[in-house]
Amino acid sequence: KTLVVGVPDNLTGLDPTNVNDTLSQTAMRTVYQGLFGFDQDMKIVPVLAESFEANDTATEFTIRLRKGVKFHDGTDFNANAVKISLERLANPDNKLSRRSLISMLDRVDVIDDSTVKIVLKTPFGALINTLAHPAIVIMSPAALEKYGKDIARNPVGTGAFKFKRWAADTFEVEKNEHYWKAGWPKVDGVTLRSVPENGSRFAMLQAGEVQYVTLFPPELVPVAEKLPNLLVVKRPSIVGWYAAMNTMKKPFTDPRVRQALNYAVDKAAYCKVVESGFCTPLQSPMPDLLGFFEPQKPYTFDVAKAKALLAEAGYPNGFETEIFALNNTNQIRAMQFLQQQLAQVGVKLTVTPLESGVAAQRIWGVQKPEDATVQMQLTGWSSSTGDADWGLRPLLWGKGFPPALFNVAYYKNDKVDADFEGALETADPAKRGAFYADAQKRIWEDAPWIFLGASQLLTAQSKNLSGVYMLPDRGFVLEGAEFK
Amino acid sequence: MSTATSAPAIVVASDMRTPLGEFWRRFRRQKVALVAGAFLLALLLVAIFAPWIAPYDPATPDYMAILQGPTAAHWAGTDAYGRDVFSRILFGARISLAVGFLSVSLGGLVGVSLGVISGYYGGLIDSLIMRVCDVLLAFPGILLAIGVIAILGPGIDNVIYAVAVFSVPIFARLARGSTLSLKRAVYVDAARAIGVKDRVIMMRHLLPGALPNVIVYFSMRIGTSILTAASLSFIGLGAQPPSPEWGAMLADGRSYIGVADNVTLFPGIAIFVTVLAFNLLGDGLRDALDPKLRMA
Amino acid sequence: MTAAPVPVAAPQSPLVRVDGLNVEFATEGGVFRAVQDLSFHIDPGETLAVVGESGSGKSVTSLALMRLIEFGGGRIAGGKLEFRGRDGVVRDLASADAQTMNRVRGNEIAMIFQEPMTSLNPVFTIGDQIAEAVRLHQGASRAEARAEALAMLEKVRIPGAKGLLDRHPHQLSGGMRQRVMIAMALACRPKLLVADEPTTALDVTIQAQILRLIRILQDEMGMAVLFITHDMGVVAEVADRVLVMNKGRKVEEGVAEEIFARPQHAYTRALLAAVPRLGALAGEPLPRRFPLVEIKEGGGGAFTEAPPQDTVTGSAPVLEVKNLVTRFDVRRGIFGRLSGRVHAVEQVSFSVKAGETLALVGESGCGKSTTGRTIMQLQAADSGQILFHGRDLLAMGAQERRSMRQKIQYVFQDPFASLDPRLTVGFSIAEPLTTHNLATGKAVEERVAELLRDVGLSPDHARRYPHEFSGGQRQRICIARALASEPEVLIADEAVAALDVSIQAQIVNLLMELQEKRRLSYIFISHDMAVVERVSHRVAVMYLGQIVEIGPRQAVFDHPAHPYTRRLMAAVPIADPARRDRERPLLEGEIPSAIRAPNDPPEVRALVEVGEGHFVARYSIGDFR
Amino acid sequence: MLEYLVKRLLGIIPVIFAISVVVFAFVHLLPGDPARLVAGMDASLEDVAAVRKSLGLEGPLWQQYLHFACNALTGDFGISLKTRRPVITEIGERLMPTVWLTVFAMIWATIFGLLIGVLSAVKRGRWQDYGGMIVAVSGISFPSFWLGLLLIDLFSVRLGWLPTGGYGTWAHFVMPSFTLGLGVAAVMARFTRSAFVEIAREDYVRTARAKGVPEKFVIWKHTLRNALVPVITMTGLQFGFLLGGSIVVETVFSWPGLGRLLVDSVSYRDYPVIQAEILLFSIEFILINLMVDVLYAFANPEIRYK
Ligand SMILES: Nc1ncnc2c1ncn2[C@@H]1O[C@H](COP(=O)(O)OP(=O)(O)OP(=O)(O)O)[C@@H](O)[C@H]1O
Ligand SMILES: Nc1ncnc2c1ncn2[C@@H]1O[C@H](COP(=O)(O)OP(=O)(O)OP(=O)(O)O)[C@@H](O)[C@H]1O
Ligand SMILES: [Mg+2]
Ligand SMILES: [Mg+2]
Repeated sequence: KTLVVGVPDNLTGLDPTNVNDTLSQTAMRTVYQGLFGFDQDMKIVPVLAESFEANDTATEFTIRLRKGVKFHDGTDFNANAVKISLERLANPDNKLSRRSLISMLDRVDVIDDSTVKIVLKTPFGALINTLAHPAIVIMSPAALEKYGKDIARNPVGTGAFKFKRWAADTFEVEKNEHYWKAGWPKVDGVTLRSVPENGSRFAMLQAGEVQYVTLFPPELVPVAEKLPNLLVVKRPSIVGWYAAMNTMKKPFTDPRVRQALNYAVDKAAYCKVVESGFCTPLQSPMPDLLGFFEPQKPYTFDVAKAKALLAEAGYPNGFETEIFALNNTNQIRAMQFLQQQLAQVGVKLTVTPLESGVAAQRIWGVQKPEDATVQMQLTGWSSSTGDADWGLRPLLWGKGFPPALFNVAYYKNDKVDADFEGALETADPAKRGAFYADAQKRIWEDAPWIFLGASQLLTAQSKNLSGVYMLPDRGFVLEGAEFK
Repeated sequence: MSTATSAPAIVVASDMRTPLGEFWRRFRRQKVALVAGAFLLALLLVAIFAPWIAPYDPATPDYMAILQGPTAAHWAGTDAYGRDVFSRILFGARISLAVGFLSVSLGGLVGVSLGVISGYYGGLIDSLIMRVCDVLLAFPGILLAIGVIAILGPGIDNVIYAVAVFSVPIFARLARGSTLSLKRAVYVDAARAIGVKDRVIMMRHLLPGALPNVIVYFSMRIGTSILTAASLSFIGLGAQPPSPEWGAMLADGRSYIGVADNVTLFPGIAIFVTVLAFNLLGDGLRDALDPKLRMA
Repeated sequence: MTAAPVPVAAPQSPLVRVDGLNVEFATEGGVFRAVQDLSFHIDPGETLAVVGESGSGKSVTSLALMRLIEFGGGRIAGGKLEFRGRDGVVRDLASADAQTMNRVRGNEIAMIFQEPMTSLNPVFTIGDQIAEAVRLHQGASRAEARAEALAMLEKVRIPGAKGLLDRHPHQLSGGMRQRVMIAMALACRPKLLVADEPTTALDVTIQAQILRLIRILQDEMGMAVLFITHDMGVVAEVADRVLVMNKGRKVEEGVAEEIFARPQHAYTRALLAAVPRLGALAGEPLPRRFPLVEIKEGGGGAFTEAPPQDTVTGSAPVLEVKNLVTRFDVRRGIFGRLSGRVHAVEQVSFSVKAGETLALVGESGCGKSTTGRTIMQLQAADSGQILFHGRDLLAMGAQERRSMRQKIQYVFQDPFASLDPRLTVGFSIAEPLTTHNLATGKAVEERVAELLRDVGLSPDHARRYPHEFSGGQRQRICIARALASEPEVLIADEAVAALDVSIQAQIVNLLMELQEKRRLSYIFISHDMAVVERVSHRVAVMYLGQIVEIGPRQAVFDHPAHPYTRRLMAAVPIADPARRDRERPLLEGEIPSAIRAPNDPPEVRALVEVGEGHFVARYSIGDFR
Repeated sequence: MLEYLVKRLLGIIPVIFAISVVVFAFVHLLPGDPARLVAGMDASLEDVAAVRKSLGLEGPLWQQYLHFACNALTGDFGISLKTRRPVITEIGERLMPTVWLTVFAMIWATIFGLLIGVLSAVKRGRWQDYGGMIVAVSGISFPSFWLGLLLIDLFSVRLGWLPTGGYGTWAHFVMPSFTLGLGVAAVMARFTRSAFVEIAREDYVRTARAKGVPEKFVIWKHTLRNALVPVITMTGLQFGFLLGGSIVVETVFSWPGLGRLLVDSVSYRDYPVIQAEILLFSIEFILINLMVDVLYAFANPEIRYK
């Protein structure tokens, strides 16, 4: 039996090193595997690796590989394949969009057939996390040789499924009979069908045309739960939602204003209204599933306090400002919610949903921070490496103003910057933890964002399906799928 | 009594009528259209006086009353923010009527003018205008709208422009068609023989002849444009929230089909009834304006 | 019926017996009775002509007989329509069911309609349309029906019948279409042919052909004809018996000769008096108005013959046309290659003095209207001069020419079509005034009222719409409109052709009265020789875009010098059954076309003077040499 | 006739040229940098620059246009920025589903539109007429996404008769083509009705009756055949509407068609795909209208012989 999965979007490509959407990467996880991966709780687990050791300065990592693994084309997985795959990605000439993940890679040394040593140019404490990123996969050197650039259309990996077809809106893989995990996989194949409309995806599930639906709309949960043969699974996520305020623009230059807005928004209501309750308020700038998470003292919902702070900052009657986000239902809903909440403290918010290209233009089209037209922007972020570094640095680093990175709040705090940089220079978890704890505290106090919530991931599936689960970064694992 | 035989017996109309009165007299007999017109008038009043009529503010949420079905307090229930659907429909009438009516009027005005000019002068002007219309027609309408909104930014007025732009070519074609046939009419020659200027001929003698067809299409188009606005909302480019535009309400509410049907049902009914009324009114107007029917 | 049953096959029993027919229409103002208590009969093989002015219920009667009236919103409210079918059974069609009617229609009773241009379906071929009836009623196969259609086309003497089968109606001229209609009607050899004004829209020569044709076919097939017309000349030509209708009622019925010789009813007498008779003014040089008849209530009437009218003043022409040429290019193909030219007006010269009427006569397509339209600048001239008081219109600037427009006015053939149906007639009449700023404000209204009075209407008519007037009134309105800008020359293009005889007489009289009052000059375009005789001082005969004969009316009518003029005169029906000559030779063929190859202008030579001011072409033009 | 066709085909060339310029300008006028959208939110500056270079988005616009136009003439529309597959492949995969969907929608919309229109006209002013009107108005006042979801809920989920979406057997066509065609059916019905009412007054219809043609032939042969002439023109115009309307329908019924591709590529600023697709739409539309004109000429002999 084939598992059919309903997903909201289309894949963008079949080369995980050259795509940047979670869906394509997740889909390719059926065909390709990396050295490491995540389990359900975002904990690192070895996949094609068996174990690793790092030196103290976090510049050299020795990794022992799993033996007896074969690529779909019948060739052996070995140290050489790892070397070729990693160096291919790190080579700027290949212009692969995921290169930045391991741009610090110097070289990969083959120690023996099943051992490699990864040498970095600069210390990078988060390397193992990075290696678990779905973009960093091991490809068949023979296939790379054979297909060259066309590898993007002919993926050959070590995964539980072999690539079969990708056309228009369906992606199909079939069972890999020689998979290294004996007895797996338990289904004959997997088909991903892109079904953009929420209602349609749900209908397909009810009609039995698909057995698994990701990103299930929260508002439909009560309906789905009433259906006897359906199961709704709720999982925590590392997707945090926030509304960035441009800290270089009045009135957001004043931290009191930013804090006031945080007090003005009822986070519990946010979760209830926007996410139909499937969400937890953020307790730190990053979601709690990321490593080195430290909870902070919540900004409790307190209109009086918010008003007082605003008055103190010189805005007793509030002010007018604008928020923008993408034009999908959820983000529009969230903006509307903020609009209503902030109205209570006299802040008049204009809501502007933008088409993605236009939104991107507003964010990335800015060369100098003072030219930015952003006042507030609502967005969500998930650290694709599952690590605190990528969960904070792109968004809040002083060197990360657009167009370099995604610091739309134009937030710059030298102490925080130092924390980020320090944490990257060591592989010692304790040291890194200290840096991130400090950073989280400072950011929380500076409040460059209205901290909203971490949404839960909802999936719905037929009751007779088991073994599939969603990862906190919105990826999902289909390898263990099994029908009862 | 004696009469000249050759004088044919004419039944002299008893009451003397002004053109407007005449029109009204014929229109009055279109009972269905009258009802439709009255409804639209009422709707217009509702739209204007919405702030005084509506029981609730359309934008104020009530998180204690989310997604309720119709009750005595909320006649059409509440939506996902606990806003009163009925009040939103009343307020939404403003926007939806504006979108429907203004966009089509704008498109119709430009289109009909172009069409009449094109048909009357013919030749190079005609080819030029018609080719431009071809280009506009060939360009998928919704894409044009996306473009307009992407370039001008979101907002209800831009939705109106967007919808207007792609109404133009069809109106132009309609008007051109009837102008082509009307300009051969003897009365147009008669006007020219008198020395009436081209501009006046177009305005006075050709334009009114194009109206019956235009009106039918106009009334259909109003529906289409309300829906186009809805489709734009569907892909997230419609009216700016929290505007209670009917199409946007439908688009928003579609996620609750099966959970809270009232959220989509009532705006749906509002659109349906309004479009129906426009069509019935359009039919009535057409019939009242049609000189052929007058003779009957 | 109370009478004893009529023997079914009695030879003398009528084919149709209409008894107490009432037809109603539901209108805005309530029920309108278009035909009231009408009774008549038609014997096998005879021709019954139904006459009466427009709106008298002729068409309604015929449609009721065919039971087609239901489809036009009417209702047979009472009476019997007994029809003796081929099988000898007498049926009352008034109560027949749809199936029976479908069997009768087209099969036993066939119909020809007034408008040949619109009565054929534009999307089907001629062959298909004729064959359809055959297949429906005789169960013939496709091929048989087609063969029959061809046979019928040959029977109606269309040249090149075979080629016509696969043509569409728009490719045929009016005369040809009417023949196709006849072929279609006769395809199933009906026992009764209902012909509703079959020739009204046609030229005299074509009309003569069609009338002869119906007559011949009727004799061949032994069919009865119900012939509806308002043209007494036609009646005299075809009818065995005549039924006169007025306002939906029968006024008089009788044998044709009797009716013409001794009309019993005053209405009939008035009708006959209004009929223009060719030759009425033979021997008189000047035009004269139609005699007016006063009907006294209860019958009896007085007859006043009008005096001759001498209005020509001065000797310098008001309007002079010299060597006027108007051609139309015929283009074909991708790049619009010039494939031919219509020589609509070719080297035409004439002049009109103040108070003079020049008639322009000729068959359809000979270029009369184009001449008028060119003078009006509705159509660009290729060459020539149009001199108004000696100044060339074609050489003037646009602005000046526009202002000249008010001095020359045009009255179109179709009074209904030439008024914008969406404007009140008052507005239409005022349009020339406002356009040329001849009056403003209150003065406009006064002037309109005055004009309406001048043409015999009342000022409060100004607020009505064209459709609220009768044809004659509309034509008066058009005339009022033309007079609004105080013109000196009025071009009347078939201005009375569409009107009933009685109204035609009125309008002609009105025009002449205005001429007397205002010394207007007229260019009177017409194909009706009898009317032309009444109104004109001089006549120009056109053929293929050229003037073949021009001269004083008396000279041209009494001594037509050109063969074409003679043929034209011969085709005019004579409104007197005693003088009808059914054995006149049937004219064949269509009017030759004025299209010629691009660089092949026809030969034009100077006309030869044969009498005082009487010029004739003495060279070959078209078929005439 | 042939001359006419050739003339029309030649007339297309400037229109297509104009469209190509408009499309190009339009696409580049849209705010948004494709390189950034392709590279992703968390890409670094150098990544973005690399992507931009690899996409050929450098150099002045007119050069880019010439490049695009010349390649397009040889049938090469470049590589999709998003999937890096040839645009031809991307479009090719989705062309037939969209074409079939449009054609099916058109066919049944025409049939139903004509039926309803004729019925309304024949029964003018009676309940059938108002019934027809209500059906027609429903057609233009139910947003297709709503109707689509309701249909899915009824026929797929509750009754299980039809698949919810996707492209495949005839069963897959039923709901999408219905949803898509309803609006067109409505317009067709209304226009058929008014054309029919007008034609029914013509003299030649009376002539047909006078020949003894049974009523049903009078309606379906003599009247409708003529009423088709104006309706055909409207049909051509409606195709444009269908192409636009299919975006929503394709989304709701997860139909792998061009409409969705278009929306996707617009939000991704996938220039080559947008350009190629709009060009394709335009050519399709123009050809359809050409076909319609030919049909029109066929239905209308007066034009056929000109
Ligand atoms: N469909 C109709 N509805 C209402 N009234 C009608 C209708 N058809 C004819 N009439 C009226 O019936 C009367 C008789 O009309 P009919 O057509 O028989 O006149 P006619 O004698 O044939 O005139 P004409 O010489 O102009 O053809 C007229 O007053 C006309 O207005
Ligand atoms: N606009 C035009 N384009 C081409 N040919 C034309 C045009 N107008 C008239 N003709 C042709 O010119 C010739 C003369 O036409 P015109 O209308 O002057 O004839 P007419 O004598 O007035 O005929 P009728 O008695 O039918 O009114 C005809 O062969 C006609 O087909
Ligand atoms: Mg009649
Ligand atoms: Mg003429």
